[in-house]
Amino acid sequence: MRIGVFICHCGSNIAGTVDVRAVAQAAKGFADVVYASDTMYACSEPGQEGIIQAVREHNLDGVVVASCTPRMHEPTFRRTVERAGLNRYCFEMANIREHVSWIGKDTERNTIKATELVRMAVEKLRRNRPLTPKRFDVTKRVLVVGGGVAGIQAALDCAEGGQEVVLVEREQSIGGKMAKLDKTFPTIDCSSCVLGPKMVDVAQHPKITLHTMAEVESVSGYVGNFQVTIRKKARFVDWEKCTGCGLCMEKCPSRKAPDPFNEYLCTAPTINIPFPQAIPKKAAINPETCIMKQKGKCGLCAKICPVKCIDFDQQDELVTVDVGAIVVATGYDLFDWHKYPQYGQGRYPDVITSLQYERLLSASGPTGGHIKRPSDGKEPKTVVFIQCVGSRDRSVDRPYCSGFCCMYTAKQAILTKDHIPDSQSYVFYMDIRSPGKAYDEFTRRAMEEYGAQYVRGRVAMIYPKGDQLIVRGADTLAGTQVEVAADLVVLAVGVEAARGAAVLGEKLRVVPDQYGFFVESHPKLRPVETNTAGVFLAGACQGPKDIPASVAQGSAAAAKVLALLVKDQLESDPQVSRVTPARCVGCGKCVQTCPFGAIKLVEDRFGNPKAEVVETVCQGCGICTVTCPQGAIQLEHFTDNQILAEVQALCPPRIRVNYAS
Amino acid sequence: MSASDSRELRIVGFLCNWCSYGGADTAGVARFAQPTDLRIIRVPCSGRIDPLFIVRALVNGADGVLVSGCHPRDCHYAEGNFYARRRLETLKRFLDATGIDPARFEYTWVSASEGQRWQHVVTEFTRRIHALGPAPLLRHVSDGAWFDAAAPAAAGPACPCHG
Amino acid sequence: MPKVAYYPGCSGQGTSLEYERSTRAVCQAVGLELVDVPDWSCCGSSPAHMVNHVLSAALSARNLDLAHSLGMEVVATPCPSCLTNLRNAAVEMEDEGFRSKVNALLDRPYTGAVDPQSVLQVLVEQVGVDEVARRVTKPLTGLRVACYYGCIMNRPPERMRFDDHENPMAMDRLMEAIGLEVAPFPLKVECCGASFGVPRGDIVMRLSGKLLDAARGLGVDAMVTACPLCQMNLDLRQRQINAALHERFRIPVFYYTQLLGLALDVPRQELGLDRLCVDPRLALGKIKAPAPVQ
Amino acid sequence: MRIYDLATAEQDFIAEVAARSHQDVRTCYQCGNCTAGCPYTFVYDYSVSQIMRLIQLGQQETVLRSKSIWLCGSCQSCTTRCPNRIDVAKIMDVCRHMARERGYATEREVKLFADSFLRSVERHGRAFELGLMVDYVLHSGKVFTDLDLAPTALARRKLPFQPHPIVGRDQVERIFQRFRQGGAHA
Ligand SMILES: Cc1cc2nc3c(=O)[nH]c(=O)nc-3n(C[C@H](O)[C@H](O)[C@H](O)COP(=O)(O)OP(=O)(O)OC[C@H]3O[C@@H](n4cnc5c(N)ncnc54)[C@H](O)[C@@H]3O)c2cc1C
Ligand SMILES: Cc1cc2nc3c(=O)[nH]c(=O)nc-3n(C[C@H](O)[C@H](O)[C@H](O)COP(=O)(O)OP(=O)(O)OC[C@H]3O[C@@H](n4cnc5c(N)ncnc54)[C@H](O)[C@@H]3O)c2cc1C
Ligand code: SF4
Ligand code: SF4
Ligand code: SF4
Ligand code: SF4
Ligand code: SF4
Ligand code: SF4
Ligand code: SF4
Ligand code: SF4
Repeated sequence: MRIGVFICHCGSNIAGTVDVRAVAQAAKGFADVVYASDTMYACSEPGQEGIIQAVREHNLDGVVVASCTPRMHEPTFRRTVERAGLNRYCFEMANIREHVSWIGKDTERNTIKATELVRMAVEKLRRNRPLTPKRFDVTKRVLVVGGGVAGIQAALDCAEGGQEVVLVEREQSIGGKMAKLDKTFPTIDCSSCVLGPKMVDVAQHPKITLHTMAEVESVSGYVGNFQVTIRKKARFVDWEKCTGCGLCMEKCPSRKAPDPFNEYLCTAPTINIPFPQAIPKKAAINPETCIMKQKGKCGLCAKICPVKCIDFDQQDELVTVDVGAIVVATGYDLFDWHKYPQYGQGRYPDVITSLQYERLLSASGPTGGHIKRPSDGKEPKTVVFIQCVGSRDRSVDRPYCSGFCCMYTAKQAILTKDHIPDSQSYVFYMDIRSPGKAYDEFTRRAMEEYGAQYVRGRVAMIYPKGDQLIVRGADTLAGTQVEVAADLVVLAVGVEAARGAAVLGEKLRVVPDQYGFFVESHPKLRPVETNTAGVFLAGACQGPKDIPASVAQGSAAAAKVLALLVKDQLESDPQVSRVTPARCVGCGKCVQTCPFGAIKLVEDRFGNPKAEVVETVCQGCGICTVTCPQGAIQLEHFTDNQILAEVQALCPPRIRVNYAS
Repeated sequence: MSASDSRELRIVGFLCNWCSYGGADTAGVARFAQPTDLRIIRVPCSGRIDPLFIVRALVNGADGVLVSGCHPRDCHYAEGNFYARRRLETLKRFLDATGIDPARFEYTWVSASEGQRWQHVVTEFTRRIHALGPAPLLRHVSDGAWFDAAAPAAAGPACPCHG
Repeated sequence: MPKVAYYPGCSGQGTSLEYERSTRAVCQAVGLELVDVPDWSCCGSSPAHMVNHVLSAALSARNLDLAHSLGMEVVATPCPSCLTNLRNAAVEMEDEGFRSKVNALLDRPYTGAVDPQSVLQVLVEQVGVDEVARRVTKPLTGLRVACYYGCIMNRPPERMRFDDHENPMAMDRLMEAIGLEVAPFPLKVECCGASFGVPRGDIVMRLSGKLLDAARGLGVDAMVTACPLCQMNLDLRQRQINAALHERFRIPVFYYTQLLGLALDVPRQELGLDRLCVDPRLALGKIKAPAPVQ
Repeated sequence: MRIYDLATAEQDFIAEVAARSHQDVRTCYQCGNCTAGCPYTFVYDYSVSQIMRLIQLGQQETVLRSKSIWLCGSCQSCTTRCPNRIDVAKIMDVCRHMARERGYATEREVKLFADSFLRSVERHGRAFELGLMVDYVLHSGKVFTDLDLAPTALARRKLPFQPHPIVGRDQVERIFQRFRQGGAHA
């Protein structure tokens, strides 16, 4: 092989603590290396041109670039060598930035380390083979998981782009958190007025199939060819027939079913449509509280229903779909504030969450849009808002900022004044985070125009006195303690990963971060992609995001999906496992261990069983390679020989002793 | 005692591409300073790590070997790290028998977002290896067919780490 | 029969003699054996830890060592201030460096691992509320009380590891078990002014005054405490508080062991009800089957 | 108002507080939760979160001469509720130790009462309440301290006239002696 080695300065990022010239010099002495140089920015246009030139001039057939992590620029340089006329797999990288120059300051040690990493890459490259990708057909359909505003946006944009969409939502209606909100910042327009029409579009779009009360049961396959099984939960109403007339709800005698849509502020009839704008507008029975399901009698709903669609024997149903791409938009849930015992842990009914407050403000909520406090239904005159409850707090393992609670608290303070003009709001805050367009102006309005009293400090305790709550906090700007007697306390509870996100992530092979939010492929450059090809993220499932950002991400994910599904065929990564039939004894061990079912046993022409890898299905994990007792199945570019060569490059054998001695 | 004060030792890391290699990148991007002893070999999945690689590194004179993959349940390939865990557990027990101090080998889980955790893992492991000092020469093993590139096949069925 | 080492604390010899004696009597009545730490000395109380942590720990360690020599794993004390010192010493001496500094001050180094607990904790965890309830012969129905735990019995939670640190319930449950009506007292763990009574009485006036005010707001007949210092601030100083704040509080302040003793029908002279400064007779008179005083 | 030159931050002071309390004072982000819960704020000259801030700024004199560090009741509210899990009460304790070592006593009576208490313990092995009151009155010159309570306290036999001497009295005394001889550097 004729190998060329290029050592990148990355400006001073690498050259600052690695003697790149010395590394290049040393590389010249490595086996098969015929050319080595250093370059200012390998990935820049002149940098890439330099590589192409060198390939041509020195007749290279393999290239090593020592620069940043391959997770960043491997695809870039593969394209470069391809442009130079080489097979793009005749290329290796040595990571001398993230793993060397950025973590140590000792130039001498860094230079040695970088040299060894280059040697390792050269040794690996010497054993590379040119590879050619296979092509396979793409299923032109997308699955969107989660029907909040982000999922709705992604579904609509994909459908508008001409793709078939399957939207799966866990709750009875789509809409997510936004459907529960009264008004939205920074414009104070009505949430259901802006979201409602989009929800209707979802219901009516010919290209969208909607499954609510449904969850993803299992996923198999890979980009372009996923097979998804969806579990539709029994709702005990035939939704084909239900017209959403609501007669059953009026008649149902069991009216104490929990009402998650209203954040448990009130109860609901057992057969219920969660809210008037629900999509789909269909009734469902809660079997936990249904007298018929529990005691075997009642059936009033079945009697009253004009279209006779009640079906007490309905079972869960499994649906399978093939899709080419998946968008995850499962949103968030709220931090359980009961972890703060100093806020009463539920002992005081007039300490509520921000989302409960949205329901109290909403005209479709349990109080018809009149703010009444839970304990005695009185209109509160003094309302205290406490921010950062379950955010920016290491003691409850939530060190991050939830991003939008500053803004919605300002909104709620404004709305409080709107609803109750003679009320006074107090907002305890640590910092105000309002970086969006027209956001800071909005929080200023809450203070200046609506007279909300902002107090900088946390609240240490809340305790009852008479029918009020004493809120004791600090005003760190005044440098002292403050107290206020409140009629109602609203906790701006923080955001955490949606319940069940971890389980879903496992099915989709999307990794959650330490707080359960899904991890994007690159925080700046690939914000809606995941490390699993064909699976995209939108909205708050990736981290706290307000509505504008969630919608933008929904559209961004849709753009990625459309760019993928516009292709009829995709190329598979040829770095897959390959069987050497002469070695294979047909034991089938690899077949059993492959997590993707990519290996099958076939008979050779003598009738002997031999393993065979389906190239488009193999994901290149290499588990089979370790399993095979014969060394017969080898993962391309990560063969035993190659990894051992890398080991050898790092640890040259130092023992030369015989048993005899 | 900081590890970097003394002579560098030879530590080899096998890291899965999706989680731990990413975690090491994250640590680098965040400029989390680490001892320089470790050299990282990238593999697609911790399930790709043949115990033989580790044995080979140690026999060849590595003073420590660190394996790191995705957290259990987070594996990019669904279950690769379960296989890895099983094999590496076996290896730990096996090492003792060969006269290699099992403390020179460790495996751990670090995700791509856990730069800080990676820094901690590297620092702690390096400190441990420095406490153990340079690995003694292995006199009872010869450099025979053992180290052949075809070794996995040869070591194959008899090797307790396989399967 | 559960058995623990027992460290009474200095105030039990003076200002809170009635707490000390009723504690012993109640423990005997419920079958909890207290083995006195022989020749115990002062734990140093707050003054010691305000001066130096090693000194403070050494004063405690001498007593832990004596408890250790009894072969006991738990040492119980009625006083939260003693508890804090003993426990801080025990926990911090898990660190070898700290332990050796402490031992350097002692005649005999402390090598044990005795776990200091409050008598309340031992009663609730080793005897059990149900067991106490079972032994009640004179339930105290008709009386409404507020339980006040003081600031340090449960805080900080990582250190004290007993009950809820914002809303402790151990005493509430015991008091309910003997028939009392317990009002949800919101300031259960607010500080009463601690040991500032002497040097800065004004602090105690204000802080204890707040507690009495909150108790009055709940319409209780009495307050119940588990701390000699709290009891003294609320009871002995109630007159001073009234004078300072122009108030007219008249709230008797019991030790929980005194009320337990009444319900368990412990000999009256062991309970020292006559030593309370705010006359409890009116309150006790409300008990449905009146428990005669003296 | 006092103006601080940020460049004069006494790094040694910050380090000493951190080392003696085993707390990382840098993690305080001034949320004020400690102040919010501190029942003694009304007598403080600097609220407890301000003390934390002044420590971060290395303002040794202001901190060690403050009244607050003497008036803290060690009630643990701050420690219990700090979102950064800082043991604030311990830091207050440590500041008190340092102030004492430098001979400061901004709240003289508080210091004298503690002294009287410890003298009593040193002498008798246990605190002798009547004795320490007398000792305190003598040292502080506050003759009228709690005189109004005396009749009640005496009538209720709350203040015994005799100390309760213990056998190991001299062992306790030696603890104090060794401590004064510098047996404990902490
Ligand atoms: C009190 C409050 C007030 C707010 N006010 C405003 C405001 O005024 N302006 C603003 O911009 N933002 C506001 N927000 C933020 C807003 O709620 C979010 O930005 C937005 O809801 C994020 O949308 P999403 O689609 O990403 O997530 P979500 O709204 O959480 O939607 C996720 C959807 O996915 C579904 N789901 C979850 N898991 C699964 C699963 N495993 N399978 C199937 N479906 C699943 C959920 O049921 C849900 O329907 C407020 C938030 C709160 C708490
Ligand atoms: C000091 C500083 C530090 C920053 N650090 C960070 C950081 O660490 N991380 C981070 O995420 N963000 C950072 N940012 C923000 C970052 O710069 C922006 O987020 C980002 O550059 C926005 O990209 P853009 O493409 O929208 O706009 P721009 O980068 O402004 O690009 C707009 C382009 O359009 C061209 N253009 C303008 N008008 C016309 C016209 N009429 N016709 C043709 N071309 C036109 C301009 O010449 C320009 O090339 C930083 C910003 C500043 C000022
Ligand atoms: S190739 Fe990587 S290391 Fe080199 S200049 Fe580009 S980003 Fe920097
Ligand atoms: S189930 Fe029947 S009664 Fe109920 S909403 Fe549907 S159609 Fe109307
Ligand atoms: S059968 Fe169930 S859902 Fe129908 S009316 Fe009766 S209780 Fe309601
Ligand atoms: S957005 Fe505001 S309230 Fe919410 S966590 Fe961040 S700073 Fe706190
Ligand atoms: S590398 Fe092997 S185990 Fe992994 S997917 Fe491919 S065939 Fe299956
Ligand atoms: S494990 Fe190896 S030998 Fe067995 S079938 Fe697979 S490739 Fe063939
Ligand atoms: S509570 Fe903790 S973080 Fe907040 S100001 Fe006090 S010490 Fe600082
Ligand atoms: S321990 Fe001291 S500073 Fe902390 S809250 Fe109590 S009195 Fe205030």
